[in-house]
Amino acid sequence: MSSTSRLLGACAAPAAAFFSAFWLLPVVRLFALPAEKGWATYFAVLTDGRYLHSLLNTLGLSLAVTLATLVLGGLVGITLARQRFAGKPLLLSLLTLPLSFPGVIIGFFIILLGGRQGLVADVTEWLGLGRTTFAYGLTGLFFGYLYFSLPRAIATYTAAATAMDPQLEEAARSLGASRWRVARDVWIPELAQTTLACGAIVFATSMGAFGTAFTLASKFEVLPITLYNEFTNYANFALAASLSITLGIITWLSLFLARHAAGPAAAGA
Amino acid sequence: MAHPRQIPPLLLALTALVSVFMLAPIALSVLAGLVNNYSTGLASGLTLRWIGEVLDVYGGTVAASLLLALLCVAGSLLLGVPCAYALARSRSRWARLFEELLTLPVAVPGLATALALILAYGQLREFRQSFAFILVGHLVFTLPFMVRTVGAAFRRHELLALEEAARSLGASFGQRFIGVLMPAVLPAIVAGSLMVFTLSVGEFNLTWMLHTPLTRTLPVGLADSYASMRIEIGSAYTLVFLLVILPVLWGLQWLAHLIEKHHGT
Amino acid sequence: QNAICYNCPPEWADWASQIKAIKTKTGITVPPDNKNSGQSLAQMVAEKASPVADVTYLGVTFAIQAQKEGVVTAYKPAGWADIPEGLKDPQGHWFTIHSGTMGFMVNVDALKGKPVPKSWADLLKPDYKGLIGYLDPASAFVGYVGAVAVNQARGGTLDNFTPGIDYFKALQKNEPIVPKQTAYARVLSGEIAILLDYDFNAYRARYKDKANVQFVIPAEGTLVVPYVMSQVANAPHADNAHKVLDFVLSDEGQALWANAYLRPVRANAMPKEIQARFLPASEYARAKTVDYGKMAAVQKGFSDRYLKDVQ
Amino acid sequence: MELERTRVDVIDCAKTYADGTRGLQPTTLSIEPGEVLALLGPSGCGKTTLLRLIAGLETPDAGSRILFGGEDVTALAIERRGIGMVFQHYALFPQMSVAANIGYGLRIRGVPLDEQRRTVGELVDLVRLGGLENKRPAELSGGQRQRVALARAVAVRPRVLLLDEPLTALDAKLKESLRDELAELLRRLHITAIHVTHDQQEALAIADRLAVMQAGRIVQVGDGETLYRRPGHPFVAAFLGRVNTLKRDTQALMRNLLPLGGLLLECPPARAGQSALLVRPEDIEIGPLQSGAGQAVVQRRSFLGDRVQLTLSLTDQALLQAEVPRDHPAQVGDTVGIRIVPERLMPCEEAV
Amino acid sequence: MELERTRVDVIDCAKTYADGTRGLQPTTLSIEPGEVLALLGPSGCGKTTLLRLIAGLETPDAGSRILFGGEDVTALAIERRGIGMVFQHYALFPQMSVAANIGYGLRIRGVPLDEQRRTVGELVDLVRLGGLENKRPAELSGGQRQRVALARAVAVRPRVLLLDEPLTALDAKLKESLRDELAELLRRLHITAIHVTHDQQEALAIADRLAVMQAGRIVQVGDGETLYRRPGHPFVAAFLGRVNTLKRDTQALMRNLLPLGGLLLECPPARAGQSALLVRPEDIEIGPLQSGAGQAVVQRRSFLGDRVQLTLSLTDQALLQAEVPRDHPAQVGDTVGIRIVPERLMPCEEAV
Ligand SMILES: Nc1ncnc2c1ncn2[C@@H]1O[C@H](COP(=O)(O)OP(=O)(O)OP(=O)(O)O)[C@@H](O)[C@H]1O
Ligand SMILES: Nc1ncnc2c1ncn2[C@@H]1O[C@H](COP(=O)(O)OP(=O)(O)OP(=O)(O)O)[C@@H](O)[C@H]1O
Ligand SMILES: [Mg+2]
Ligand SMILES: [Mg+2]
Repeated sequence: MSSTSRLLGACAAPAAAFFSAFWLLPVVRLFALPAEKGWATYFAVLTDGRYLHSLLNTLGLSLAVTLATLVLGGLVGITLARQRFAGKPLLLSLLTLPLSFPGVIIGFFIILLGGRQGLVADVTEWLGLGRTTFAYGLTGLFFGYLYFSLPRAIATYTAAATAMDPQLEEAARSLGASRWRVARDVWIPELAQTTLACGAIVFATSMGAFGTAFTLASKFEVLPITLYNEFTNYANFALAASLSITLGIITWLSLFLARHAAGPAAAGA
Repeated sequence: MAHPRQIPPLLLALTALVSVFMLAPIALSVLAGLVNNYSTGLASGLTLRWIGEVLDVYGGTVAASLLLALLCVAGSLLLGVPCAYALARSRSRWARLFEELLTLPVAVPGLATALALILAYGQLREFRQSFAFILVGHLVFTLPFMVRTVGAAFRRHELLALEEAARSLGASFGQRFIGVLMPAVLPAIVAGSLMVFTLSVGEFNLTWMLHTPLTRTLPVGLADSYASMRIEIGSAYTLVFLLVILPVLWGLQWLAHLIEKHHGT
Repeated sequence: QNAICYNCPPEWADWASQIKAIKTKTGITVPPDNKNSGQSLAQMVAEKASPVADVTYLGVTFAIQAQKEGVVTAYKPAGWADIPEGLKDPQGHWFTIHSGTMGFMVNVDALKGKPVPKSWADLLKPDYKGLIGYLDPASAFVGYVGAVAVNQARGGTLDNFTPGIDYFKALQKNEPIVPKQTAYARVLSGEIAILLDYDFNAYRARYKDKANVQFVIPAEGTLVVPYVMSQVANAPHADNAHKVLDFVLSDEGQALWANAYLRPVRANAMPKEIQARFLPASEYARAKTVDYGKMAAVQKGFSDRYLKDVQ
Repeated sequence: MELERTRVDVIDCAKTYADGTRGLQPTTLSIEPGEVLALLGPSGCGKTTLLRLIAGLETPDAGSRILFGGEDVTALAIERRGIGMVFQHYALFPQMSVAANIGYGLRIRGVPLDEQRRTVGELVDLVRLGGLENKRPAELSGGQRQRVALARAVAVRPRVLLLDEPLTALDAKLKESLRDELAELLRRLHITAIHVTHDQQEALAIADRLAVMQAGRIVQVGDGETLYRRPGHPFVAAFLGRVNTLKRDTQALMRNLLPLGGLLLECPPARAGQSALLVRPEDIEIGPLQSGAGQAVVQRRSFLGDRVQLTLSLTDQALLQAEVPRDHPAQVGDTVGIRIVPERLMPCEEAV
Repeated sequence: MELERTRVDVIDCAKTYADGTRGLQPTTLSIEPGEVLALLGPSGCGKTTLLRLIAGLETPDAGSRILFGGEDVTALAIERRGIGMVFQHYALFPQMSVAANIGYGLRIRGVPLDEQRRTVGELVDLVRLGGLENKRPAELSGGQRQRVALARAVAVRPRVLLLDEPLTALDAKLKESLRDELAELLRRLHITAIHVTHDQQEALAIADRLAVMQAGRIVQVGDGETLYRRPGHPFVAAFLGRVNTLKRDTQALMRNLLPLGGLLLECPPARAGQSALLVRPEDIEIGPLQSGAGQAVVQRRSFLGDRVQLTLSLTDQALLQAEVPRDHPAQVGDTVGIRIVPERLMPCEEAV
């Protein structure tokens, strides 16, 4: 059946050619770049304290965001799946709207919320607590990342919880399980795959997020910003390439895990 | 005494809180784009002045972004749909490897992809200074989404049977691809296009590096305005972004819904 | 007809008016560009093989570096002779178009009744927590100028940045906002109450945008710095580049700078009524110059130290 | 295992769903202690609705009452009704082993560990799953899963056992053998049980009594033989097995005769005035053409293994299906004699 | 519709899948022109594999040959084999109307429009879908879909019609009525057809001949009655219907007798030397206890509608299942006489 494989080859050829020319070759070149400055450049992220610090910052922040997103997204997603009320489709569609926002907008939103003239500052001043601002620090980044991760988690959990077999819960209840036991013995195991897949994607997105951090111009340096600074402010291409490699490997690994551990739940992510 | 269990009020409160967190900034920014002075708030009166100013300074970016996104959808359809078919049907190891490679641009930071493109093709001046350079970057980034979405549809069991049915009735490859497969994966194609469109319109990481002062897109303009303009202008610009993307989003969603209903799958 | 200028942000130094004037007088469109000096330099280095930009506008030290990197070329525009020695590269790789004085641009309303700070030392007071902003000293020229200014004011020299670094360390307690690009609009909106910035931006805010903004020359002293322009080497539109450079040094161009409260490099261009809006000369007496060549030479060392110690 | 035997009374129970669908019309039904009752009916007739009302998974309309052994449980949540339930797809907890699944209800109740272990062991033996205690549900066959689900439901010594189509998910061959096994087990447990199914063979094999439902109502309740032989309603007749419809014209009707291949069969007085009658394929006797028999021609002969199905054409009736033993000599094209014992004729209109 | 009648020869056909699974052992099989052959067997036995080889959807191992009317089609792609195929889930084109689905093959062939319309109209009538021409598949019931799939497959006047479990997706009641309808239709079309199923009732009702498969091999080919009554293999016996296994000890074996409730039944010489024998439930006769009959006790009596199933315990055999007519008087606890016509005993070991 070589005619079949020839046909399939012809179908894939344009995409393969385009992809090789405009991604594979340039990136292979980029990955060779740090070698020009010596092999140690590849490990700069581990050997230079500043980069290491930035990497650890990013990892910590991403993990915290992932955790918070899963907990909040899971609770809200389940609630939305189970609660019936008028306007639910509208609310769901509004809640998932931010999926299509660029990171810069989300940075701006955080400024609107937590900047010096932000909503939170107004509220805390009115409460007599002084103007509280959080936009430009770690908190700002955390909320920014949370803002763009939540829609995905809410959508995923709502879908997963809606698709869940209600009989499992009914079975547990018929055996006398309390609310907590149902959550522990039915919901959590049933949603484990979704959680893994969603968590990996949220983590990967947070690791690579640039626009939000860029807009907030936070003092709290994350790896994409470090990378960007190396490139644009200091024209240090080899180092920028080396940092890209590190970041790429981490995000690819977590996405790979999401796809292979959780299968179809992560498709189209 | 309703037996189907009630949601605890705590969860409802949390849901409301999260909804406020998600929706308040959108409302705030819409409001801020329409008032005369943000710090005085609504009391300063409503105005379209800021939107006018945005269109004045950044009007070009809106058209550029829309055009870019449409071209990106077209390109990823032309390249991606046949490729998705090939990957879905092929059982060779090369196909699996290519599929994995194809998803890498999603994982590798956009900055790195952009850096690589600049280093590789930056000296082609005409190319570098045209929107085509950005388009190429967007295509590389969005192609995996299209391939993955449509590929999943091609892989569906029913579709294999549909194709075999068409073959048993004597349809050639072209006839069954156009007449049977394409209509059957249409919902996935619409979903993929929607995804590619929104990704391209909102793309910032790559574009920020790839753009030149002459080739600015909407998110680049947004970043600019946030960094250096009044908060009202930034908000008005955000409002313009919403006005641009919402109709397209909802339109395509409606279309997908319609097709789904029409096919009754 | 385009001439691409790196670092011509409309919200800075009234490039908006200048760009409009260039368009009407020469027919050349200069698209707005929001990079800072450091970013412009890096981009030019990255694009050295095939430049995108035709001209660039830089803080003087970056121009000196750009010359070293070979990304700018020599051009002597009309009016070259009027530029004082020391404010231009003898071959014409860069030349000053205007200068500014570093100080505090203060949005008095945003202080909400707190006193306007008068000195570098004032800024360290807890009163000003969350109110201060400065541009990244490791990247933006204006940031570096501020750093050099405070370093000199607190007893340091170009060979000894320790007082400056210590100052920034101390300033972190007040949780400053550190943008990478010009933040003029954020001061106007009150997002940043006190920004380390030039006099011209403060005057523009006060007189043109009618904001309650004051400019403060700190009691311990400050710095005057020239801003320069260059033609990019292998510029794609070299002819247009020349026209732009000629225009910014023309009487008309220089008058525009003066109207925007920038001290034009050609001294005859400053009108009386504009001069009257500046702070009195006695205040400006505290503004010093430095050896800009040396300032450029030690910049990398400072940046590294700042990144390591302050961030 | 000693299980309680509870009487269940459903009194004027009705269910209207939120969208206005009337899932169950007001229904009254009693199940005797220890009895196995089958709810039988076509898809959408309300079987599951009734079962879930008894379980406490749905709230009935106002005025409905459900009693377990005389105690009103209408307002009690499912957790406290003391029922055991077996679901169509078993709803086993996928992450737990067979033993953990069976012991789940006991763990919930905080039963001491060694008693848990003893009960689980007893049940594992009862449903013959010895050796599989540590497997997970995904590693079991359909029949084994079904037995785990049953053991899990009875482990908590429920007052009433509810089964919603517990055999539907199995393939035909397995279903047949598990049907007998389930019947056997229910009889051994001697527990009050309600079994939902749409398969009449299954209902006949398992239940003591059948309640046949149609469009939200119970049409007839009784034991299998009664329903099969003396259905009170043509729907019940057709649902419990194949039937042929026989017509008669006004003349025959007036004389209470039935035309059958030229013969005029005299019908029992009870059938008088009914213009159409029903007869089951196995009640049509096919023999040699002789007096006292109608005349029919064999159109088709299908060998079905244990019996042969004949399609017969008669001059005065539509095509009839008859089932004869497999060694029957009739061949396609043969002209044969046809006889029906008049007592086997069933009414085609609703008996009032 | 006039359809071609083509003979199909499968010669030494085998299939090894890419992963090494032997989907089909070398197989030789002929289907006569106009014959309906059923491929019958349990899941995974290779039925679909054989069908797909004939269709041209899989490439057979080297050395295999497939002939359609004497023409070697082994190397021909499915598009040019001239087959019609009906798939398990019908594979109807969802976006096309019923008429467009049926006419698809004709459109592909560029048949003139009015001829297309005529043929489609004819087929719509044939499968009784009049009035539904403009509906979409999603709006049809399972049975209607199945008929559209059939019409679509025969519209192109295929040489051979291939059906892969076309009734499996339907529910039990519908399946039974469609089974007869499909049998009728195939006979009317008189086309060479191969029908894959795992349901013996379906195979018996539809096919002229059955090929029973097991583990990639055809075990026996023949018409239904032969396979049911004289299975060449215990697997065939068990697959086509229920069987009881009867054991005999060495002594009985030596004298070719079978112990049956105290009686020693004399077996036909053909059964000599076989230590276990099979008998179908309906071949066990139950009557009053009398001489010439063994003795058995009724353990369980299940009323199954058209017949009654008795579970019998004997002193010298394991529990036996017998099926008797529904009016049989035996009750649980009765001691009854049991008889088996010796010719009805079937071998339990493979006949060589
Ligand atoms: N949650 C619900 N909301 C609205 N209508 C419902 C709901 N559940 C069932 N119904 C409707 O109530 C009627 C009875 O449904 P029920 O599930 O009791 O039928 P069933 O006899 O169990 O059918 P099946 O054999 O298909 O399981 C049906 O018309 C069904 O559509
Ligand atoms: N594409 C394939 N690759 C590898 N093995 C296969 C493939 N298709 C089928 N098999 C294997 O070949 C054997 C025969 O499969 P086949 O599908 O022909 O069985 P079947 O009789 O049709 O079963 P069913 O009744 O379940 O449809 C099985 O062991 C199956 O696992
Ligand atoms: Mg039901
Ligand atoms: Mg199969």
